[in-house]
Amino acid sequence: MRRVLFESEHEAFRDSVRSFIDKEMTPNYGAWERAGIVPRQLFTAAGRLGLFASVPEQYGGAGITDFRFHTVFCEEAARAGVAPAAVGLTLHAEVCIPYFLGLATDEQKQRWLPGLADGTLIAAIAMTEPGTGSDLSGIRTRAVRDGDEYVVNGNKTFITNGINADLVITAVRTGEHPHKGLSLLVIERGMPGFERGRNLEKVGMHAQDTAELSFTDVRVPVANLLGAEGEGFYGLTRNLPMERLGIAVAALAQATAAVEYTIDYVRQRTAFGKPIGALQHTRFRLAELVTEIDVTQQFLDRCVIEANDGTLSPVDAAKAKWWATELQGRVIDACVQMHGGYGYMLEYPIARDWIDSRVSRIYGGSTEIMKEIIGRSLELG
Amino acid sequence: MRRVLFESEHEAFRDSVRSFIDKEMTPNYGAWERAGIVPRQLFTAAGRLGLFASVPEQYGGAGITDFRFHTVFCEEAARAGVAPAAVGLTLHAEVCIPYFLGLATDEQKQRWLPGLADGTLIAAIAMTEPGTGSDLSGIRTRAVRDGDEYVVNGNKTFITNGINADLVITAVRTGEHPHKGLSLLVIERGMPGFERGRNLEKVGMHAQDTAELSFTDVRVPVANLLGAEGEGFYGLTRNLPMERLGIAVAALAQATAAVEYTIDYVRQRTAFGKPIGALQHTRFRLAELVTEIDVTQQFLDRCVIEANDGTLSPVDAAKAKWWATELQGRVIDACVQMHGGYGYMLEYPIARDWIDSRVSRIYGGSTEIMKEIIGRSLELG
Amino acid sequence: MPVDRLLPTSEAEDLIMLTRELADKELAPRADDHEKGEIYPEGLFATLGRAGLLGLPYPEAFGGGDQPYEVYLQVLEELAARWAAVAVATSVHTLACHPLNAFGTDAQKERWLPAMLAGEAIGGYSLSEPQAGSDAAALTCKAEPVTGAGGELTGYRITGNKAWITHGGKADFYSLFTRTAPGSRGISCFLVPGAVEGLSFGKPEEKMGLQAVPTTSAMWDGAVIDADRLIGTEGQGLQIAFSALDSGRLGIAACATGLAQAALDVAVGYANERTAFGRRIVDHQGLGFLLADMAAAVDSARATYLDAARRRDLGRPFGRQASVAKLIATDAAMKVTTDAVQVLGGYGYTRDFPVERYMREAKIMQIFEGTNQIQRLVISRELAQ
Amino acid sequence: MPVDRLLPTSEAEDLIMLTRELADKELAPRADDHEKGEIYPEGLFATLGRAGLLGLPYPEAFGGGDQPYEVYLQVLEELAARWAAVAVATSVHTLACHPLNAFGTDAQKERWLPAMLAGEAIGGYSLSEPQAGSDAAALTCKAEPVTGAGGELTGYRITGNKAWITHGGKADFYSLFTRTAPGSRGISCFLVPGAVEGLSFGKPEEKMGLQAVPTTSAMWDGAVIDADRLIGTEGQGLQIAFSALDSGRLGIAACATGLAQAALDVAVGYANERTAFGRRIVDHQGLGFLLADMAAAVDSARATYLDAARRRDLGRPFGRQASVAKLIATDAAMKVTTDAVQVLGGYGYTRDFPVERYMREAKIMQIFEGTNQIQRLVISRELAQ
Repeated sequence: MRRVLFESEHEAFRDSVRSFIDKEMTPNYGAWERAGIVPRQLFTAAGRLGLFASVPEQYGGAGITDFRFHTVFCEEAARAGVAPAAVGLTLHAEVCIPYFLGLATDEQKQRWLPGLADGTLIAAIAMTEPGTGSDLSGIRTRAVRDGDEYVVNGNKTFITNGINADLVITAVRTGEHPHKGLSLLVIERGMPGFERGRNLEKVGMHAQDTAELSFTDVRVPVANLLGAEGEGFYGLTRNLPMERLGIAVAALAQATAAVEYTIDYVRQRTAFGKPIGALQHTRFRLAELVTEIDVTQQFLDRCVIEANDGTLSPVDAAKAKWWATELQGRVIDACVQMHGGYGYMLEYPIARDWIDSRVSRIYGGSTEIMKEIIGRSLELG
Repeated sequence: MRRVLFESEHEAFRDSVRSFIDKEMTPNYGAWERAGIVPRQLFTAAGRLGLFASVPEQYGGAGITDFRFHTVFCEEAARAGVAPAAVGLTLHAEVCIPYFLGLATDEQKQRWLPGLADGTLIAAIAMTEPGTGSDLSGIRTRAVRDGDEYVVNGNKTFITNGINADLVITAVRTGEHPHKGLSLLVIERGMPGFERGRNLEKVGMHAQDTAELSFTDVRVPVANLLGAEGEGFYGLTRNLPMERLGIAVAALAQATAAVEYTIDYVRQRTAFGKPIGALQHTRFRLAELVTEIDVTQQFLDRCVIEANDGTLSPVDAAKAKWWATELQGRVIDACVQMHGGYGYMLEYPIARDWIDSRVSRIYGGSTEIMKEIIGRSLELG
Repeated sequence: MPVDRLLPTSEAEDLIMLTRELADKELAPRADDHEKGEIYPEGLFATLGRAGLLGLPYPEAFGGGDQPYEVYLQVLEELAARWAAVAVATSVHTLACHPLNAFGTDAQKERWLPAMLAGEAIGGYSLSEPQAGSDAAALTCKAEPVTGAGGELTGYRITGNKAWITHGGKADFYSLFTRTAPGSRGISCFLVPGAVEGLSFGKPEEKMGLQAVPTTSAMWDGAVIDADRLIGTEGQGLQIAFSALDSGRLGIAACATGLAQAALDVAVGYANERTAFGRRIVDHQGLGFLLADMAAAVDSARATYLDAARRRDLGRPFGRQASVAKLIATDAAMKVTTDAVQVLGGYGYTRDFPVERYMREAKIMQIFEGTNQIQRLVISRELAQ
Repeated sequence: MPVDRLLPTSEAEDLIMLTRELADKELAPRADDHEKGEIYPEGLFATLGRAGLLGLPYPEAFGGGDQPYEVYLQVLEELAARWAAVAVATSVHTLACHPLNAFGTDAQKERWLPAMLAGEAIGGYSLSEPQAGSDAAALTCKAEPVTGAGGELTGYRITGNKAWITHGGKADFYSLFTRTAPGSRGISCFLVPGAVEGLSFGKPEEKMGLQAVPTTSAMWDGAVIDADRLIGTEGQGLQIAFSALDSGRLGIAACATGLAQAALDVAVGYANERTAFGRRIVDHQGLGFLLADMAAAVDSARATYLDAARRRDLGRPFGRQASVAKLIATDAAMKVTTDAVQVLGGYGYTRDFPVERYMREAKIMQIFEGTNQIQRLVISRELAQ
């Protein structure tokens, strides 16, 4: 169905994104998958493309916060089959930078925003710990005040950009209260005692670095506190709706791309003397998939508009996140099946999509957590 | 999620509809269910409400074709638990009247539109025959030209408003070509040889009359031909997208109402000392249902806007129809389950919704036909 | 085409043949009219009893059939394929015989069991109360001792309301669970007569389906029953109820499978006859695959309940398997009957074909004998170590 | 906790115990490293062969185990629960022995079968071609007669390409299906050696899973094999292939069930240990119900393939049941393994836990031995009268 989301500037940006992906990403993608990481230069190139434009002009950005540009980038990365290499970029752009925009002091902004805007400083956010998932009250990494510094000890895991990151927004415990005892510290590359563990071996998403981090008596200046002490929980939760919408948008983009590959495939592949697209079952399955996608696209497009207006509720973002990622799983699985044996071979992009996409139902808050959020909002008793 | 479909005039209409339903429908609904039909006066009352406002002013209507009013009516009928009694009204308003507006000659308009507008003439459409479903090429009811008349012989079945109807738009065969041999004749109450069979016993939808019709040497003036001879197929298909969108809108409205009943129920009903809404499974299921509904609502609202603009494609209408009606089935079934044994008892509206709703996946073109339409549009081979 | 069954003995094969003949003659032709008219099939259960079908899994010594559950359940399935309400009532009757057979004294068994197993006395099961569905500890209906002149126990006075009684008001006896003391160990089981002063029944519930056999509430207004109608000991009621639970679930799993089989048969028959766009609709792939999934669901449901039944017959634990069977078979029945309506299109929605009734009948099977959510709770608790 | 199995004999129980011990010792500890490194487990199949696990459903006279399918498949399931690739290769080997056992002459059987059943010669199965998946009539690889000086038939020259060969390049023999004449009655079956001049194999396919055992294509470039390697008669190939089809599907159904069981076990173990919001996650109802559905799917898949196997063992028709079993079991495995990843959350997506591998392994089971769409086609054709 026709979409009413984009204006002409977004379509112009789409052209730039396409040529960026063709030139900077697609030729190197195989090498990045083998390396398990993208190079730092990809971030500076993305800065030139304008992906970090939400940083205000005085700090080197364009001051444009329009989620539609992000949507365009996700759609094109999915279409080109390089979505995993885009995850670190979008995390930097749409998750980390908003923390700085919303919480940093002027002094902090001057220190960090210019580098974040041009991609020379790469950001990550470290929330999850071994043994704690979405349950923030279980965070045990501890920051003890000592004069003008905090002394930080603890471990984090599943950190996207964990290897590349220069600035790690780290959730630490500064008090005992499950929520009010949490604060955010920006821990910088090179601080003594800050070690990166192994780049985790994952089922898919190989071009994206996901690491364990450890902190042993890391001394972090109080000047690196993001937001006030004890307001970490607020900081961590305020940006979640946008993060979840971003995952939903990427998930739907990938499902859409998968259906496009599959339509091409079933038109070409023959069985019993006809293209398999001529079989009624294939036709029905694809009819189902394009319907699901169309229906969901209109919903997400509305969410994007609300996100731009600042009215997107956490509950609606939770709906978008679980629905779109579960849809992505269903759709891509069906597309693999329509490819038959070829769908199991990694040379076909659909096979990679299948293993890459499994995680989207888990990160950013699992499907179960989303349902908990929505269910609670219904005040059932 | 917030909807952006309605303007203030629609909300004002919603108030009128609510009081109309409270006054005219709810008190009599049980009696209509037992009788298997609504009284003719309901149509004239609906005429006064403005439900047939698409008829131009010169013929007694208001000349307003805005599908949003129809949407409001469906939503309120579902919420009040009287949707089956609304089916005949909406068929008259949104399926039959458009045939006359689009195909009738001026002379025909003068004859029929005033009655259609005030509800004194009730319309039906007779397409399906015993043994033919959506396969129009199988129509066997025959109209043979004899001077200024056609002589009509044949049988029709599953005719909504079949008992109440005064004007039956009847698909007849005037030639051998599967499609170009079809024409539409308006057969009027009282024409000799036009008999109504039994009001069919259905699993649900008891307040709505669904009948078999038979035609034995019925002499119908050529002046009753709607559209040109041989253009019946065109006539039958041009309004299908709107008809299907109407079914989708009603289906989603009913699913929404079912979830509202169920939320009320689980807040009150206790098990093991707590409201069952406090059980995680209940919370998750309802979270799923409200998400599906919200996602679909945004899609249908876009379809309604496109319908008003005249740009709704047959393929998008097919998507809306099968998706919303399948969703309706899933949602209402889950709601019955959450009611436990009470959900099986007809005194609870959810039990009635369950049996009423099964047909929506069948009429107006079954789910399978919708998928065929969508699948063909993908040109898979 | 009859179901191709794996049966352990030739005697069992004969029993299935007999069941099919009887059911084709006595059940199938009457089901539609009785269900539409909500008319109780007077005398039908006596006929089933005379054929030996109402005491199948019980000892021959008391007139039972001494059949393993593997066979009894397949008989139930054949009945359900012709008339679900009769099969469900048969399952409930069989369940109602269980407390006496398993916990009664020899004297009690000799007195009552032969008539019950011969189907001369039809039974109902009365555990639920209006505000206590699957939550037996919340029961409030109570039985208080009545003493004779010498202070000896002569009977019990029963006061309170029960709900959801299949065959309520029609049955000759009920296995009744009431409270004789506070707490979950204060429930006792009684074999009570169907008619006694102070016992009355509500009007039949208006159900979506299974309308030929009434479901009612019961009002106990101080009715007094003899002391020897206590089954087991005072306070043993929940133990007795729990011991019957798993077997009852298997009964429903078998009924659901039979119902699904009937819907599949109608759908396949129709799809082989009806044509659209120049071909039989069974030859359209979209519909053929739907029928294939329906057939797979029925086969798999049957295999699942038989696995549980064989464990029961071997004396092995089968509680988890019974819950799995109830969950799988009733969900399958709901899906298969719903899809059967779809296969028949508009005709499926009319009362001219039985599939709409099957669909209405399937829904309750996901709900009674413990909703499928309760089954999931049982299974998940077993998984929690 | 080991699976509680219904087995027909105490010998079968011993066999299952032996399999578990062997698999715990030889398969489970090595699976992860071999799969990650894509390293073929040299010598492992010889070990399985020495334990008697590679000829289970074949006659004792030739060194087989003379076990019913009901037992053989449960052995396969136990293997699959430790290492799916090995179980699949075992199923393929067993399938590859079938043409010789069922259609070979006594002389052929005496010559080759004992080594095959003892696992001294491991077999592959070579039917598919690049452009002919489940469409056997479209095969183009051909075998042309080679004659000696006196014009007598001495061998066949084979030319063409085959695809999707499990164990390709590693196996000692292949049951090969090639064209000896046009049309569907022009396919013949040969028992060919794994190494012969003019036969080469493509590089292993880069698969999503089952990486320790290669899948390759084969290029036949005029290789000549002896005439006595023809199994059955010329043109009997499709008949032979079809006769093995249903048994092969049961093998995959058993492998899928074992895989699903393994995923369930990991998920249940994790859910019993991990806590969130102050409780074990198994005690959160949303997750408990998910686990219950997973357990029900596994139990039901097992019951379904065993029903088909018992029919085969009794000599009754089982083709439809085999398709139902393959469809139900592999769809269950996909669902259960996918949900297991979800239960483990982020950990499930890492290679630190095996469930991500299980999920990748499950996907192919819905595809090979006839995609599940083909199974639906088989079932729906059976329903079309």
